Amino acid sequence: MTALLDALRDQFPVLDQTVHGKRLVYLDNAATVQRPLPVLHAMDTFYRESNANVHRGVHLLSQRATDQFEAARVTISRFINARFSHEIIFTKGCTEAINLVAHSWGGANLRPGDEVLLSHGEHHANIVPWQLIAERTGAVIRPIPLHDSGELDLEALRAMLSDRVKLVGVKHVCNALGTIHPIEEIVRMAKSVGALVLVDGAQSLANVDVDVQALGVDFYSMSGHKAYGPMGVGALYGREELLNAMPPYQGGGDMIRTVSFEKTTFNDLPNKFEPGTPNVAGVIGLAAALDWVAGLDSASIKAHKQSLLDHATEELNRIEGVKIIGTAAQKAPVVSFVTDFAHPHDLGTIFDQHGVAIRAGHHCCMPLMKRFGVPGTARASFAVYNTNQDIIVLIEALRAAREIFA
Amino acid sequence: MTALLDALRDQFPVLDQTVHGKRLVYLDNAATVQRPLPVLHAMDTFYRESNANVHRGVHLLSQRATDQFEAARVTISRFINARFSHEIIFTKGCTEAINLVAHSWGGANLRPGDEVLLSHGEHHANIVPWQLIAERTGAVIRPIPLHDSGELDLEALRAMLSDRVKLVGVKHVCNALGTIHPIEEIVRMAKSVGALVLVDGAQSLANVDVDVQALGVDFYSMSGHKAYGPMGVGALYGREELLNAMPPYQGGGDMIRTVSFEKTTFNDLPNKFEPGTPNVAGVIGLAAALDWVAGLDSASIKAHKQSLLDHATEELNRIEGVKIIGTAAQKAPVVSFVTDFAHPHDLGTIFDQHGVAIRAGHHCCMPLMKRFGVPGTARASFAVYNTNQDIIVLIEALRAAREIFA
Amino acid sequence: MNLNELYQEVILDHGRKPRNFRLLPMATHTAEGHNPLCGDQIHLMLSVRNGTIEEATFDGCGCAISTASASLMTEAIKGQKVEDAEVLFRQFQEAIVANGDTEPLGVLECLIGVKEYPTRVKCATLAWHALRAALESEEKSATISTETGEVIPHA
Amino acid sequence: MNLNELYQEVILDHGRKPRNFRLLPMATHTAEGHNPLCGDQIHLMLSVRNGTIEEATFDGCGCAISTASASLMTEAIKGQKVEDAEVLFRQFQEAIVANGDTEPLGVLECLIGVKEYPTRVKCATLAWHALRAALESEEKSATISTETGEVIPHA
Ligand SMILES: Cc1ncc(COP(=O)(O)O)c(C=O)c1O
Ligand SMILES: Cc1ncc(COP(=O)(O)O)c(C=O)c1O
Repeated sequence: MTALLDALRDQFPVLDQTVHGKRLVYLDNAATVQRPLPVLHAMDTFYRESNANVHRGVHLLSQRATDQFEAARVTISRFINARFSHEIIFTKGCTEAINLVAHSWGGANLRPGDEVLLSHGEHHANIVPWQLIAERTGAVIRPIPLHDSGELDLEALRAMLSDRVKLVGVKHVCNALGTIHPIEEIVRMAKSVGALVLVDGAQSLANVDVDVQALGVDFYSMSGHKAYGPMGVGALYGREELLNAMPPYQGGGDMIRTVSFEKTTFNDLPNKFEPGTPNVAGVIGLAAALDWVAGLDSASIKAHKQSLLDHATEELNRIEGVKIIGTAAQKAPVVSFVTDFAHPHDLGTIFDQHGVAIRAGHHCCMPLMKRFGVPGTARASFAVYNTNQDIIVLIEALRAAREIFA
Repeated sequence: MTALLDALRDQFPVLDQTVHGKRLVYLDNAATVQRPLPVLHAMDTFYRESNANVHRGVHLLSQRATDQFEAARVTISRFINARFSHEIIFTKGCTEAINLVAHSWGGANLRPGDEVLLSHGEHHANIVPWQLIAERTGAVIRPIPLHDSGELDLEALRAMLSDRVKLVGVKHVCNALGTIHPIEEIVRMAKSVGALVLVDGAQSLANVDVDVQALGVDFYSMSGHKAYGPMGVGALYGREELLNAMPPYQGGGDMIRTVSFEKTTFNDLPNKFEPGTPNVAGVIGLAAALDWVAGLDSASIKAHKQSLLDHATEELNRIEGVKIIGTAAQKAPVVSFVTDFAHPHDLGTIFDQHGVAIRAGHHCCMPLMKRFGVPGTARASFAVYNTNQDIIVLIEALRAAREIFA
Repeated sequence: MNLNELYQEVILDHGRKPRNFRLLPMATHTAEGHNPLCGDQIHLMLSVRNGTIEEATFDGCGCAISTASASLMTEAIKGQKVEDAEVLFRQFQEAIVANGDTEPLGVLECLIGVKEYPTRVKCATLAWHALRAALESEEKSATISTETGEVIPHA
Repeated sequence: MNLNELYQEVILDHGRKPRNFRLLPMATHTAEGHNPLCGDQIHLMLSVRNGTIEEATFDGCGCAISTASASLMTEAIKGQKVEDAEVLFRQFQEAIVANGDTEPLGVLECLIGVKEYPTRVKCATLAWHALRAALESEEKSATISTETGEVIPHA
């Protein structure tokens, strides 16, 4: 494992630096993960060799760009086992993907009194778009309670289901606590009342296997930069029939069939939802990232991440005054904690001086923080390139903070 | 000039290649312009040294990323002389910037019977979003006629103005014909009836000086990849008072002040309109591109581009059966033409075999094509790195096409 | 392959002077074909009786390749049984995407050279997709797009 | 600068046991301060009479820096004239962004070390922005945000 890990870390030049005179220990992977060299190369090569606008050109560069762009769509559709590549809509990120669904599907289908159920732990990206559309349509948003472990209260969900419920939204992997939610079961329950299921998969591609057909989800939103890919690119998976029936979201070039001031007709999938010049380099970078992930030995990577999580959990539990928030049985390698001696923000500053990059705050999950009665947490989140040594430094930094405050 | 040009071309590795065994002559700059090395380096360096999510981190990388991101906002606001940097909203492109205005401003302000006037020559990106919002609000969209030269019929515009008109939308530089529209005059006329003016500046940053305060525009949309910057990033300029009064567009992280299932409050500018993880590397690349443009000797670059336009116009006018569409007095370096011997699409293929990349088709301006009674045009568009030799090859290719067809 | 092989005399001829380029008021089946990326459009009209395509005409506007393709196609299918036209559609479709050799297609063979020009394959197949749309559609008219080849029956 | 200089004893003390940390039912001016990026919130309450700040209290939740800053600030302004508090606001604000030396600020000086920690400056200034908002607002209450420092009077 060590040799493998060393080779892996070599792919991430950003890790090879010191901050405040200390070795960088990057544990902010749930905010954004670093990109390996093949991703940087793929984008750079595109700009140096094939850069052109897609879809509309008869010249070679444009054809090359279009071919690479559409090949990336196929890569992503295979990675999550979508039925058709045109079920993948490229967006600028996970947030936009959810806004697309809320606006287009929600705007066309929600009626006054209809209900959208969202887990109490959702990221603001899967709450606010629904609040905006609820205001317009008169639909009602209801939070699905969580257990103290951070797991979804499935009994409560069952009790909330009725034929007023039109959509259930839940994240696959919780960015704040790490909880992996039982999507298949949630889908089964939602289907029993005919509700659609949108899964916020922002944290998924780097952490769990995703098979949208096996999961049975209707919509699945993704983020490139959380999956070893570049910033500024994400994707929405939607079932073909649903996407076909939905009105366009944004208007512009490429998403139309014909435009006139009298009447405009729209293009087919996926173009209908992709107006304007897409982030071609970004999409190519994302495909390179997924190819890179697919090339790793998935079993040993999983074991490695689990051992990091176990190690960190154990060490944190040892320190007096530290409380881990989120103790689900199924977790991604994320530990969120509070202490009785320091505010998470102060911990963040002290850790930073030790070279340790963590996140402190509400992690864009204010309702979740409120649910656990904390203003925020300190969160360490791990990626393939993290090591046990990283955890040792984290714990040292935490002990140093305790020295200062306690 | 030649030495200057050679040095300039060295900054664009993509130009140094052959296609179909011929030197690449890239004349598809209005679709997307190539990126100089400093832009590629800026993005690559970000990913290798500072990559982190912005705004929410207490650690050094996040602070560095945030500083660079906000510095880029200042660069862009200075480039177009905005009053405040928070009047710049980053988007994924020009198309999204216009959608933001149509949806947020239009959705909140347009009433049944209100009018939005758009030039007959607008890009689909500045037509379709308005059609979508018109359908929802009952507003009416009316095309402003064009003269045969491609210039806006200002008399006709004057006659159309009334207090029903709430917004006038026009592009600064026409991507299809090259026409530079007299924005100051249009703004004066629109203001006389209290209408706002949205200028589609997709083609501007690379081609004309932009001073949003001097122009007096209310909204100005921009595209990174048409200004020597990367794909997947663009910006909207909006006057502070207007942006402050507008409701949010997309919902998500960073655009909120507080979120709860009962009530969500929104953040201040610019964050209110920037939910989710932005394209940090892209924004940094765009700033690098504008710095690069600002570092060029603008007078000699202007003269060079004008001479390319004059040269191409003259040569094309010499060939029998060729007709240039778009003969405005003020033009960016774009020539659009049709022939009586070959369809634009066929010209595109033949040119490509000569190494010449042009665009053939409707250029996302179907109503404009219809106005000129053509199904599409062949369009050659020039950037700083093009040369007279490029035009000679273009003309040779056109003569070859004539051989085949005539 | 050089340009002369793409723009063979027969293509140039049909591009310049398309056959069956007229309206067919008595059409029993029609379809619109659009290439949204370049704006090419063709309107295909068929008169089918007792399983035979008695007349096939088109109008619209497009490049030399799409015009020649529509012109040659209408010539080829006129007088044919619907099933035979469907077979021809499939053969043509296969030939234009295949790497190796396929069934010989007679005069239509000249269109197959376009496969060396990936950006132009859609021009050559536009009329053919319209043919399939017109024949398959339950309705009297249909619209197809080169982007998916999917049939959208008119409301 | 090392961490001990940031987390001086006086900051730790005021962070742990904030002074004037209570509701002020008789408040004449109040303001909410939010740091939307980390979720820190303080609620500042003033009782102003005849141009003098007779009482200043706060509640809410935040880190050691923002809590200590609010605690120290309320101590510093209690009993001061409104104009003097405004001068203090400006001096503090200048000191915390300045590169060189500025006016000595007495006990408040301990907060100025935070300028070496750019991500934390907003924590130290949150209470102060709330002070300005409370004093400037025509209304009885206002909300400010660290992102722009702009005052949003309540509807
Ligand atoms: C005039 C004009 N407006 C809008 C756009 C759309 O810009 P983008 O595709 O970068 O969103 C373009 C580019 O295609 C354009 O030329
Ligand atoms: C669970 C979850 N959902 C949504 C998002 C938003 O993703 P993005 O910022 O890439 O749009 C994030 C990332 O912050 C996340 O962790």
